Amino acid sequence: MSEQIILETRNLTKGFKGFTAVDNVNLKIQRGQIHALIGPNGAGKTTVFNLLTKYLTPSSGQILFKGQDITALEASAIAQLGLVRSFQISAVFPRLTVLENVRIALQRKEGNSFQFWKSDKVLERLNPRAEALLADVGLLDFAQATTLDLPYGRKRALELATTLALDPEMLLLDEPTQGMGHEDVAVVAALIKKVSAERTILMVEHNLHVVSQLADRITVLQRGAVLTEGDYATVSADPRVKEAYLGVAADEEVAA
Amino acid sequence: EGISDDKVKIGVLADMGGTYADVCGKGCVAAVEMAIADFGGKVLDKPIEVVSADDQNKPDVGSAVVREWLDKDKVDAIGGIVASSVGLAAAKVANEAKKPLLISTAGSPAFTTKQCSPYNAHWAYDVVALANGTVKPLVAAGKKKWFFITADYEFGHALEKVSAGVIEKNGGEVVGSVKVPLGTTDYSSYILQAQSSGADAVALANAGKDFVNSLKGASEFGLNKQATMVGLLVFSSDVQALDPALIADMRLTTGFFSEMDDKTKEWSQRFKEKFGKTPTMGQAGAYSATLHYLNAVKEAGTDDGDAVMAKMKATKPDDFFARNAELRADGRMVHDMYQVRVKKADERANDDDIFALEQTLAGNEVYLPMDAACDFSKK
Amino acid sequence: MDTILGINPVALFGQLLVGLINGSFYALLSLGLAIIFGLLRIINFAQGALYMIGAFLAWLGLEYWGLSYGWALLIVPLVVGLFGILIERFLIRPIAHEDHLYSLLLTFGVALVLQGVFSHVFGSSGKPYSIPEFLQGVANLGFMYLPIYRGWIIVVSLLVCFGTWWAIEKTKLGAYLRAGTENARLLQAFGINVPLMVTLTFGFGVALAGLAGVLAAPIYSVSPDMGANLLIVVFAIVVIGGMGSIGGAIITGISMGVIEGLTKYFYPEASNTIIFMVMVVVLLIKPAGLFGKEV
Amino acid sequence: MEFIKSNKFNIILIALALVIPFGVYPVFLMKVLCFGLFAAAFNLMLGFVGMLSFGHAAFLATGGYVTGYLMSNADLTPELGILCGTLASAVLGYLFGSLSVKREGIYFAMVTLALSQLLFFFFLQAPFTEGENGLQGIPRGKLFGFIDLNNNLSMYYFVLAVFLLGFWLIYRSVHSPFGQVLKAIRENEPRAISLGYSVRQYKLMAFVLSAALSGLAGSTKALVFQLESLTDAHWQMSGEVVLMTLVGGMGTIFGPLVGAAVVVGIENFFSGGELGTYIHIIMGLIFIICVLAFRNGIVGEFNKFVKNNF
Amino acid sequence: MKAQGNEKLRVSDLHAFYGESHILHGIDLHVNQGELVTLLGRNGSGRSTTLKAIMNMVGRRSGSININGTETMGLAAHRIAHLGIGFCPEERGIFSSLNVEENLLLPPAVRSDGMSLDEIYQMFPNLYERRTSQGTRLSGGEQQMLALARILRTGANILLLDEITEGLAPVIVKKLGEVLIQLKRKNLTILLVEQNFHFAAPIADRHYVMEHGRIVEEVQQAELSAKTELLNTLLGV
Ligand SMILES: Nc1ncnc2c1ncn2[C@@H]1O[C@H](COP(=O)(O)OP(=O)(O)OP(=O)(O)O)[C@@H](O)[C@H]1O
Ligand SMILES: Nc1ncnc2c1ncn2[C@@H]1O[C@H](COP(=O)(O)OP(=O)(O)OP(=O)(O)O)[C@@H](O)[C@H]1O
Ligand SMILES: [Mg+2]
Ligand SMILES: [Mg+2]
Repeated sequence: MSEQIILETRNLTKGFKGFTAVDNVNLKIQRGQIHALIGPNGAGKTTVFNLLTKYLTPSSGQILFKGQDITALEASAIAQLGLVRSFQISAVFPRLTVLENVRIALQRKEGNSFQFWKSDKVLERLNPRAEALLADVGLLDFAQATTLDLPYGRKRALELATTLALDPEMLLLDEPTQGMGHEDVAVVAALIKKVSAERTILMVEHNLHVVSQLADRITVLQRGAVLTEGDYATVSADPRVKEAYLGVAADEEVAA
Repeated sequence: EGISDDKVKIGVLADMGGTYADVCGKGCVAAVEMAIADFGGKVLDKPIEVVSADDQNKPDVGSAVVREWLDKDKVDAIGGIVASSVGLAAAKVANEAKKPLLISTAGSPAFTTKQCSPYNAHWAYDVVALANGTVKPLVAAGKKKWFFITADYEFGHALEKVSAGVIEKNGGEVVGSVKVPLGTTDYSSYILQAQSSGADAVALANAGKDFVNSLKGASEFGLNKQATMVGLLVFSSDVQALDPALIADMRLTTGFFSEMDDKTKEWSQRFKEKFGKTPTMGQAGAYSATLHYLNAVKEAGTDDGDAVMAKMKATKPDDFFARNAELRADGRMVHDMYQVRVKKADERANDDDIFALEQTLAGNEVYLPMDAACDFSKK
Repeated sequence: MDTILGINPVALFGQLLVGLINGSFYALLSLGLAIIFGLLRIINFAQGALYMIGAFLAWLGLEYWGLSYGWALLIVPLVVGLFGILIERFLIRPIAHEDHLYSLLLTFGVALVLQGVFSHVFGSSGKPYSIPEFLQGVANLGFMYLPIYRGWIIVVSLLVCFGTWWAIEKTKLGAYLRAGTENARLLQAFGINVPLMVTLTFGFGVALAGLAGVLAAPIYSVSPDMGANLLIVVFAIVVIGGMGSIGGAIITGISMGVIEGLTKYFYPEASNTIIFMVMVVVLLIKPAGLFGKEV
Repeated sequence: MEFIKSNKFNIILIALALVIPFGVYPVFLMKVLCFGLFAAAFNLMLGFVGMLSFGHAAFLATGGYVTGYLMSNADLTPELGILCGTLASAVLGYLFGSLSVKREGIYFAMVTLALSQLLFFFFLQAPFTEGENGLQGIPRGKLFGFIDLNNNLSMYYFVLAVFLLGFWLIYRSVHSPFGQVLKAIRENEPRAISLGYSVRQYKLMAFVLSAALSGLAGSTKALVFQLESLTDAHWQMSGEVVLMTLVGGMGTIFGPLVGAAVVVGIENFFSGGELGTYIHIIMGLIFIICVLAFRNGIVGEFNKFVKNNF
Repeated sequence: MKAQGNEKLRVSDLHAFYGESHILHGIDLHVNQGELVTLLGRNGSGRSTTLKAIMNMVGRRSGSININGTETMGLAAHRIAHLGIGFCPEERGIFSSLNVEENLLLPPAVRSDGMSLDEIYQMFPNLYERRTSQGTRLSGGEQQMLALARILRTGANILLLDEITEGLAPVIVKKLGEVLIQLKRKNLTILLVEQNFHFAAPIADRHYVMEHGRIVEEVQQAELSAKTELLNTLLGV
């Protein structure tokens, strides 16, 4: 059973000066699923994310990834273990080319990143893999473009490709469709679906349309604590969720 | 042998714009030019030229300049030399090239002791002479308990050590001392320490701005009323930077002051006409040293370093500056020094009239005796 | 003399008081830096040179224009502040949108020029300036003699420091200043004349340096390089306090003065370095400084 | 043949460097090379990691003092002396770096400045540095035990070799896998962290590299002038290296060398004779002009001109 | 009423640049009093830039912008707000050195009939609860509420709102819709940049559609159903 659980939090708690933003949260994320975290504004979703990726230190509680206690590890160490986060804002290296962006991510595993005496030509052997990843997200034609010039949606796609280059076992996505036009939302949603094969994904998302399409399982947070958990049908039928999060007429929203 | 490159070239190295600019600086260049003009502008029918450079009080700059002068510009002798640190660095280069170094304004005794060389001619003064000249009479006059406020670097340490030796030899006692980092502006803590030590004389083993600031602090806290303040190295420019009330009646030692007698007045007058400012001890020394050097070149018939130095040491310098003087084998120019008192504001006839002569000190009483290791006549 | 454990309490009190005096002086200087940094995110390297100019103006005023100390205390900061405004308007503003490192380099250049001009014109030896008559004399505190003038410095600096702190932390104007630091464009879009505010604040920060210069003239030697070395110590204080923290600059300024005073008593050789050592220790424990916010 | 073609420019430069001491005073050239290397090392931090260190004088001086002291007292050959100086600077760079790379931008500049000031006072007071006097008369020694460096010309070629080595190392590290990571960090640091790079370690590594190469420059300079003094440790030296880099063009490979040549040339020109008091004013003005009008520096502007016109 | 009837905002032939890049290529639009008009378009089409250009927050501009009868092209940025205009930026612009309440009170009132603090806290109870915490410590959604509340307080009667529903939970989005309708009733003039077409469609009077820095279509409320097809191709709805 526990084999199935890739990420687990035990009584995860974070307080800020007398205010508890995350309150005894116990999450169990199953390997291979897309798990969504939703909840009203200020419920503590981003804080949970920040705790998981060490941008914040928990006040108490434990985080286990693949059975290993990672509560005390550094941010970069956690990424190296295979738990990788993508950002709410698009996070790319603007003055590198699209290909170089992906290569930076591939390069880390090469173990040559401290080698200042070698020519950067050694990185060229990463090109085929980088190109394959770009092809996956439909960016192959832009490989030599400077990232700065890409439109927003493509930057998000690039960011995803970069993240995938790390070949993470588990991805954390914080509002992946935020600020996107409808077209791009659909593209990104499809992309997430595509990469979720053989991967676990935990995402925060306000776009219920996306959540309903993608999520295998949903945890609803409210005031720092878990309100309920289940698949979309169960959760959206819960009157407490309707009241605190969806507002009364939630169904039209989803239907849209 | 004759004159190399058909001219005699003298380089003047000094701080032209920094802390010591007023002490030597462009005035030293003017003094050297004046000496050349007085000498007739030519030696052995060959022209005499002057080059000058700003060492910015940095040993690295000074030594690089001297190196370039000797390597590239064929300079035959080097004058000026203000900060001891720069002087010692310049000496290293000049000595190796066997060129005379006419040190007019630097005070370190090292030129004729630790780092002595047959090519050094240390002219106007050194700190030992100052300490002897200033401290000894005060101890004799009853100042027995001394406190030192010392600049925390080699110069200050040396000054304190020499002076403390003089004090103890003459029956006084050092009751305390404090080492103050160079460039400190606020002396209040150190003044407080001096105050609680119960000393009746407080010696300031520092120079320039450090001296000015420490004296200001002393008067602010009333230390100057409890104890006699003693400046161990005081230039006329320092005196002029201070409110006369703070420094009046301080006794100190100098190798030259312009208002001393007719000879110094006559020369100072001429210098002032040329340069616009009253000469300092260093500038007068630069003149005196240059003149002596040129005479030696003439008599030796060459500008070769060894021959000229030998001639300089064989002949006694004698002018308005160098009185009862000789250039010893170790390179020390021993001459009369003067203990003076700083005049009060109402005693001063003009801006330059700041010192009153108290006592003339014979050179061999105040300068260190020759260090046997530096007696180049025996080598 | 009575001593306890080899410590002479009378002398120690004296040193503490002296430390307090220096500390209030540091506070005044670091306050100016902290304000300018807080608002413009630039390190004003010219602050030391402007402090020097303040002292020189006081001296020039007395020497040539018959300007008494009291008037200098009022007028010189204004003149220096005005000069600062010119610097801001014509040198800093054109590069305000560039990386802040450039403005640091720019003010570094300004400092070099100012210092160079003053030593070229006035030479580098110190100029005398006496303590004004009404502040001369010493007060006997029992354990030491406190020169009245030093007491005066404490009073003036502390008043100015805390007045400024209050204005920035507790008033609406202060809220504008803090907001302007973060997003000047938006603040301006809300209807606030940010360029004017920036200019005036810079002028004020610089005027503080001018004021410190006037206060310093009677006790320190007035010379072209008087600001340069002091400035670095003041930088260290601002770093220890946490850059951009106004209260931090004041409190740290005062406490560093005291710590330095103690060092002078117990181990004078380290008095020049103690502040930097404190800085290293503080940075090891709190990288953002004592009162700074973690970024 | 291919090699010659693609390196035409470099080969011409090196050939020029080989013959130039016959026309120009070699000590001046050596000074330019030493400062050029120093500025290039500094530029590694500023131009390629985007961090302005205002305390690089510390490394120049440490290299110089250590080499100077060992050469004077331990009878080493020059190459070993220089190696020790370089290592010492690297160690110091590690210490300073661990304290400072946690901070960014101006904060970083201030922290490095204060640390180097601490070191300055240490050098001022420590007995082995001879305080104000500096270490004087440092022997140049015999390279590998048999090439006498007292001859300015052989010293020049040695300095040139050291310079080329250092310069090559900088070029290499900028264009290496490591350099690629640095570039990424400069572009977007939080993203680099999230990709699993321990950013501080990379910055620290770059800092140590830069410190070591600055030390190399300092060590070599100490041998050239046979003197090491507090000037090298003073904060104005830290400012000067910024100026050189800025004048030449930060973030360019050749900028620092050009900048060093310009600044050293100006200093040399003004140190002679009556102009000395203008030097600070001139330097300050150059700073101001560069910042206001030529932020790309000489080489940067040149590159831009070439790019726009050809 | 002014000569132009009840027109509160008119933009004509507006061009705007960021440095070298030319972003807006001649925008013409107008908003009447009491009207709610949206700017629709894809990412990067220049909607935010249009709002910023109106506030004089971009590099270079040309053309004409008339607010409340005053030509503002030559006006300094800080003068514009005082014409009665309030701007809620896309990136929210919450100040971290101010606490929530200070943030709320920061923009100077430009007219006298703004909402009171109490009314605002009633509308956004989250803000009341967190009123003493540092502005940027709020969650993303809370910051969004703060940014909007802040300009409601100033009494501005022309509002430029950039993606105010971004990152908000569905409940709050609904509530915001109600707030906007209320504001409209109070006769406020609103120019709304919105990604969420389903939010904007029912409450807006008119829509402008932007593409590549140009206005490519103007759609009246009544024509919406007729032009669905067109909107679909333009926006990918
Ligand atoms: N650093 C902090 N200091 C103080 N309070 C904080 C801090 N970070 C977050 N909070 C508070 O914790 C609560 C949870 O914030 P969090 O950002 O996790 O919410 P969220 O669920 O992501 O909301 P949203 O959907 O609006 O992004 C909020 O009320 C916020 O004000
Ligand atoms: N500060 C800037 N500097 C340079 N270009 C910019 C800047 N801000 C925006 N742009 C460019 O201007 C164009 C229009 O941007 P704008 O933000 O107005 O778009 P938008 O329609 O609001 O889209 P979004 O959904 O991304 O907010 C885009 O191509 C963008 O890349
Ligand atoms: Mg969030
Ligand atoms: Mg936008």
